[in-house]
Amino acid sequence: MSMLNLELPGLTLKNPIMPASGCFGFGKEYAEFYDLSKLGAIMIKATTLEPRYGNPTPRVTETPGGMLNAIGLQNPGLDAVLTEHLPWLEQFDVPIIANVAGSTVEEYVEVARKISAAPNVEALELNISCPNVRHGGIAFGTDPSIAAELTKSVKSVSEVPVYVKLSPNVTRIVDMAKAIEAAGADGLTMINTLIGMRFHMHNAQPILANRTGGLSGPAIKPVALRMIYEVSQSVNIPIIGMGGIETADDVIEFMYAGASAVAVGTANFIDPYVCPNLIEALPERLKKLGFSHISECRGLSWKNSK
Amino acid sequence: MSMLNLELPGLTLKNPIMPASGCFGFGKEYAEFYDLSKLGAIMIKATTLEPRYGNPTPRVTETPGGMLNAIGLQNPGLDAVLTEHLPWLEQFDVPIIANVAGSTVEEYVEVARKISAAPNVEALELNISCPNVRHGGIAFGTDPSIAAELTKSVKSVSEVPVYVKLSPNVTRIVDMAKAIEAAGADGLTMINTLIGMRFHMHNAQPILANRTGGLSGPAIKPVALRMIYEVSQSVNIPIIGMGGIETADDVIEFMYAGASAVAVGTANFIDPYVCPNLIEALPERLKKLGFSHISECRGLSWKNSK
Amino acid sequence: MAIKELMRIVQHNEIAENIFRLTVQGKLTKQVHEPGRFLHVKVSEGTTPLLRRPISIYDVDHEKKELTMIYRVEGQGTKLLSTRRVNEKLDILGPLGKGFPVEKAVPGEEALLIGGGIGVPPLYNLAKQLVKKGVKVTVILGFQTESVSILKEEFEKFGDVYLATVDGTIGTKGFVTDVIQMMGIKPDITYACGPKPMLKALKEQLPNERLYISLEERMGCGVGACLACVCKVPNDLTGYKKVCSDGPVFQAEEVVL
Amino acid sequence: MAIKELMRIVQHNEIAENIFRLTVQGKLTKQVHEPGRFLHVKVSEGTTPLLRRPISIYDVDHEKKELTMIYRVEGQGTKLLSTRRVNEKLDILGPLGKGFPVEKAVPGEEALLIGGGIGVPPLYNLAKQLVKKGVKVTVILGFQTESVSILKEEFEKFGDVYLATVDGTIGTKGFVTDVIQMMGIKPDITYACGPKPMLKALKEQLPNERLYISLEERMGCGVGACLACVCKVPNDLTGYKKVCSDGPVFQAEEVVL
Ligand SMILES: Cc1cc2nc3c(=O)[nH]c(=O)nc-3n(C[C@H](O)[C@H](O)[C@H](O)COP(=O)(O)OP(=O)(O)OC[C@H]3O[C@@H](n4cnc5c(N)ncnc54)[C@H](O)[C@@H]3O)c2cc1C
Ligand SMILES: Cc1cc2nc3c(=O)[nH]c(=O)nc-3n(C[C@H](O)[C@H](O)[C@H](O)COP(=O)(O)OP(=O)(O)OC[C@H]3O[C@@H](n4cnc5c(N)ncnc54)[C@H](O)[C@@H]3O)c2cc1C
Ligand SMILES: Cc1cc2nc3c(=O)[nH]c(=O)nc-3n(C[C@H](O)[C@H](O)[C@H](O)COP(=O)(O)O)c2cc1C
Ligand SMILES: Cc1cc2nc3c(=O)[nH]c(=O)nc-3n(C[C@H](O)[C@H](O)[C@H](O)COP(=O)(O)O)c2cc1C
Ligand code: FES
Ligand code: FES
Repeated sequence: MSMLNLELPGLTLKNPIMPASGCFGFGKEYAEFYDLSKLGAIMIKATTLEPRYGNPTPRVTETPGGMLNAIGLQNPGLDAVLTEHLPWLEQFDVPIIANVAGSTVEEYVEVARKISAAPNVEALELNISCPNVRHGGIAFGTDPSIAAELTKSVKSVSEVPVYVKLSPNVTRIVDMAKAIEAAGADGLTMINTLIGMRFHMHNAQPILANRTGGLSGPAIKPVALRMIYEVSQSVNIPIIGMGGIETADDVIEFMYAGASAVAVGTANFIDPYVCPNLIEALPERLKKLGFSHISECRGLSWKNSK
Repeated sequence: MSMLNLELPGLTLKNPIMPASGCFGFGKEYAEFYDLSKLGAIMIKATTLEPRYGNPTPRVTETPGGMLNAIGLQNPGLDAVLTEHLPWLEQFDVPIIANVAGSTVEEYVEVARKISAAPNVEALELNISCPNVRHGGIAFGTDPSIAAELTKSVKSVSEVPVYVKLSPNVTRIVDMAKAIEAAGADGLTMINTLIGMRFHMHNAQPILANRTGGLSGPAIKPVALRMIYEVSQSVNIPIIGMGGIETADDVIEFMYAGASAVAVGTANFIDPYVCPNLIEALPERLKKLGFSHISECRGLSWKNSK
Repeated sequence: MAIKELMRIVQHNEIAENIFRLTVQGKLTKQVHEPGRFLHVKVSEGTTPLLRRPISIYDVDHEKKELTMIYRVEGQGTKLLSTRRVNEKLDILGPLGKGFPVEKAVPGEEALLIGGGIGVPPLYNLAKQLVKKGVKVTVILGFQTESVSILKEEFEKFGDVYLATVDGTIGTKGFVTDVIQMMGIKPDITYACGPKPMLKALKEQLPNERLYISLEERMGCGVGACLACVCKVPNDLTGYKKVCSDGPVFQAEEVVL
Repeated sequence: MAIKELMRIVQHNEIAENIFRLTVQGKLTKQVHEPGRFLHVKVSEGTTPLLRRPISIYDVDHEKKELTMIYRVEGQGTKLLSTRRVNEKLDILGPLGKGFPVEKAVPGEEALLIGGGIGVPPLYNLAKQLVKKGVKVTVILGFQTESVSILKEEFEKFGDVYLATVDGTIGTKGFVTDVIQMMGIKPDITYACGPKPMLKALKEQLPNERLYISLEERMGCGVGACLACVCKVPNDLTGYKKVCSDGPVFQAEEVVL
């Protein structure tokens, strides 16, 4: 009997491990390394209505224990995702979570409506860290009422459950989560990247062409854990946790904090086999810790102390 | 001629390097390692009106590239600081920046009034990350108007310039900085720690007795740099930068971002000699990069690009 | 005075399951006299783990300028330490803290030394110094099980050695406190190092005035500046002692366990 | 197919100022055929630096199962790499990317190989394969200054070698483009690897159709998934190529520099 299978809104997962959006493209590259059907799910790269080139290079740089990226929503656009990438992924027995992005509520709605109808898309993940062109470029994800409005609009057109991806760059993450839950979200994914910068020694300029970038990797793990701990106690929808996960112990730590499943981002770049390795390592580690199923770990940090 | 001397409101600095508050006690321990007169300044441990024991232990734990602390404002109280610690520091030729903390505006004001009158205190640093008991424990530093009110009150009683220490745990750091500048602050120090958590594998409980702790060290450097970059372009008061500084290159990177001087926290724990080592290493590094004085580095990242 | 030195590893080997003996050489050795002080060891060359690891001094050889530590692999830090090889340099800050007061024992008196688990090693140099001074030494060592029991032969040079293991695989089955009772040991002075429950039990069982205990606490700086490692003191709500600089060895009455 | 392997270091030494030659052994070698592909090397054992470092394959020895790289110490990552010692294991992902198309050169044709700085090494195995195929090889190597000029003797085995240095300390004073002009070289096919300004100049000077250039870009994944390393393509605002998987070698016409 599997120790790892899980049910989440819209998702029947063989295991709680999925690659995080933007860190796995549309799966093709990693399919060279292993059978994608092993994965719990796949969060595909953010999709916008039209194709986008994204930011100029350099798009990545490093920081202690982390990396900064400013890819900038480069993607082939909704049509290509619907006609090429999603159909290609149908060969695998794995649910797809489609990461939806846009510059306006209308764009999100349009992408959500069409992509949620794809046969292998079992859930949407709303990337609300995108700049909102109607509100002076301030991210949708930094204001609870704007995020709630967006959630409601997308929810009203989506054919599959909607998960909203929280940005950690806010004062009160719990307020964001509650507003999004109230707006009808089926789940949360968290955290997206922290905003950071690095500068060149020789010319004092920002290393990234976009100047700022998103900090990911082990460096942000404690921030992700704290936010998941707070949010999971304040909402009744499940959380897919992410931020610096590299090891089976990291996975379990995120579950303790309150996540129901996890996503792995940056670690794929360091080890392309990280996801199947985690899936393989988890049962033994769980047994050693005295669990008979991964779901027993969920929220144990706060369930115990009550 | 020195390449490192600087003038900031209230402060004549031999060099831009000072230990950060809470990472250097009141200087006694590090005086065993070197002459404290070498330092640009010393930011002493947060002082409250009454003595405080702080949080239960464990008070520290580690994260990739960083550490979490939940010391909890342990300090001997204003009277002991005024009668013991500050007089002891008078033997050194170094300006003291007194870190002021409290649970109410009144407590801050009382501490600020008395400590600012001490002969070797040349500036105050308002620690606004403390929980505000009148506002349900939400930190003073997460609301621009509360932070501004606090700044104004302290400013009205302080005999020395007032620097306000910004918390990074906010959605819009620039709004905070502008409100605090408008309230009369003479300078800013940034950043305080990010809030984070870690959990024990064997019992799922938070490792820190206080559950959450403040993330410091190299892991937060890119976040500090980004915030200093944004704030330094939006205000006209100087910034003392901090967050993961370990090397001379880190110091220069913070200057490029927009800091006028820097503070070193966690790195003291790893190398007690880090501050004098940085002071010694900086001139050569600056020369190699083509600078004749450290102040030339300040804000070069955005001055250049305009 | 504490100094920071890149000390050369001259010996490094596993002496029991996951327990390593590490000898380093350098001029820091000159500063080491009192037993029970500790070294703050940088185990990584990078930033993870970030902080140093406190490890007690097991023994010192002033002639060879060598310091020996004995440590157990617990987590990431000590695991990394165990991979460091002979002739590599190790960044060490020390000696730190206040050790066992040898001067409190009078020649001819009977001293009892009690070690639990990885708390055993710092008692070694203490025993050596006490015996040299003419103090009679009895040693009780407590372990979980035989495979991790260490240093029995080493201590037998100095006096009677009793063993206790939780599972009874070697020595008395039970705790060190059981041995004290069973053997009816009535020491003039006691020095102990081990897990907090053991120290608590000893504090209840033995007269506190001449009981010296070595505490452990998670540390930041190791030098008394960051207040990470405090413990409470009796009858003072805001008072405290710092394990790293006021301790790790305290007179039992000084601290609340 | 790319694999990930802990490869054993069999040789590692400094061959010029800050330039190292590193040979590793393992079964990954079997996958290496086309010249100009690269390895993605994990330089730290911890989390800093976090990402792998792309290093081109200099040469391959299928019999000994050995791969050689030549790299320059640039920053933190390559500095750390330079401290790794013989017999240690190195975590390597590869071979990655698309290399130089040997098949585009016809036996008897004249191929020009142009390397700039640390772009020189990947041309070595290319030259070897071209010569073996019966293609005539001419090599131009450009460097900043003599102390960092490398591999001249190695390339002389394959054909004429011209040197250019910016400061004139060895070879022609100036750039590789100056050498082409001075010598009136008219190659049938050209392969180049070096800094972007050099590649740009070549793209203007030489017929693009049979000019193959190897690009560098900061990488995340190295396998085509993260879109860190893209470059623009002509006449398509949202189109792009990925240096790590569509390249690093491109036909000059395919990409906008
Ligand atoms: C004064 C003193 C002397 C010590 N002497 C010895 C000795 O001689 N031999 C020996 O094997 N061990 C000794 N220890 C315990 C040793 O410091 C820890 O086992 C070690 O720090 C664990 O680090 P880790 O990274 O392997 O474990 P992790 O559990 O991964 O460490 C995580 C964090 O917790 C801290 N930590 C974990 N366990 C302890 C502990 N018991 N005490 C203090 N901090 C801890 C670590 O320093 C680190 O910051 C001593 C501790 C103290 C305070
Ligand atoms: C396909 C390819 C093949 C290469 N082959 C070789 C080779 O054979 N020999 C050699 O010496 N160098 C080669 N390089 C360059 C080498 O990858 C960089 O010098 C190295 O990554 C620098 O890392 P660092 O940590 O020392 O420097 P840092 O400047 O500290 O690196 C910071 C970041 O920038 C990236 N970076 C820095 N310089 C470059 C660069 N030129 N190209 C791509 N990323 C860079 C690093 O990977 C890292 O992420 C190649 C690069 C690419 C893309
Ligand atoms: C290169 C890169 C690209 C990313 N692109 C996206 C994206 O398109 N949409 C999104 O929601 N998150 C994106 N993210 C964020 C990740 O999905 C994830 O939330 C974050 O990196 C934290 O997880 P990690 O530390 O495991 O990488 C990206 C992250 C990286 C590193
Ligand atoms: C153990 C510890 C105690 C601290 N105590 C205080 C404090 O009392 N007051 C304060 O304003 N900041 C305090 N800080 C925050 C530091 O001053 C500094 O802002 C932060 O650690 C970031 O710098 P660093 O990464 O160099 O440590 C403390 C930090 C640490 C690690
Ligand atoms: S560890 Fe810093 S005070 Fe003890
Ligand atoms: S490095 Fe990730 S796509 Fe090229």
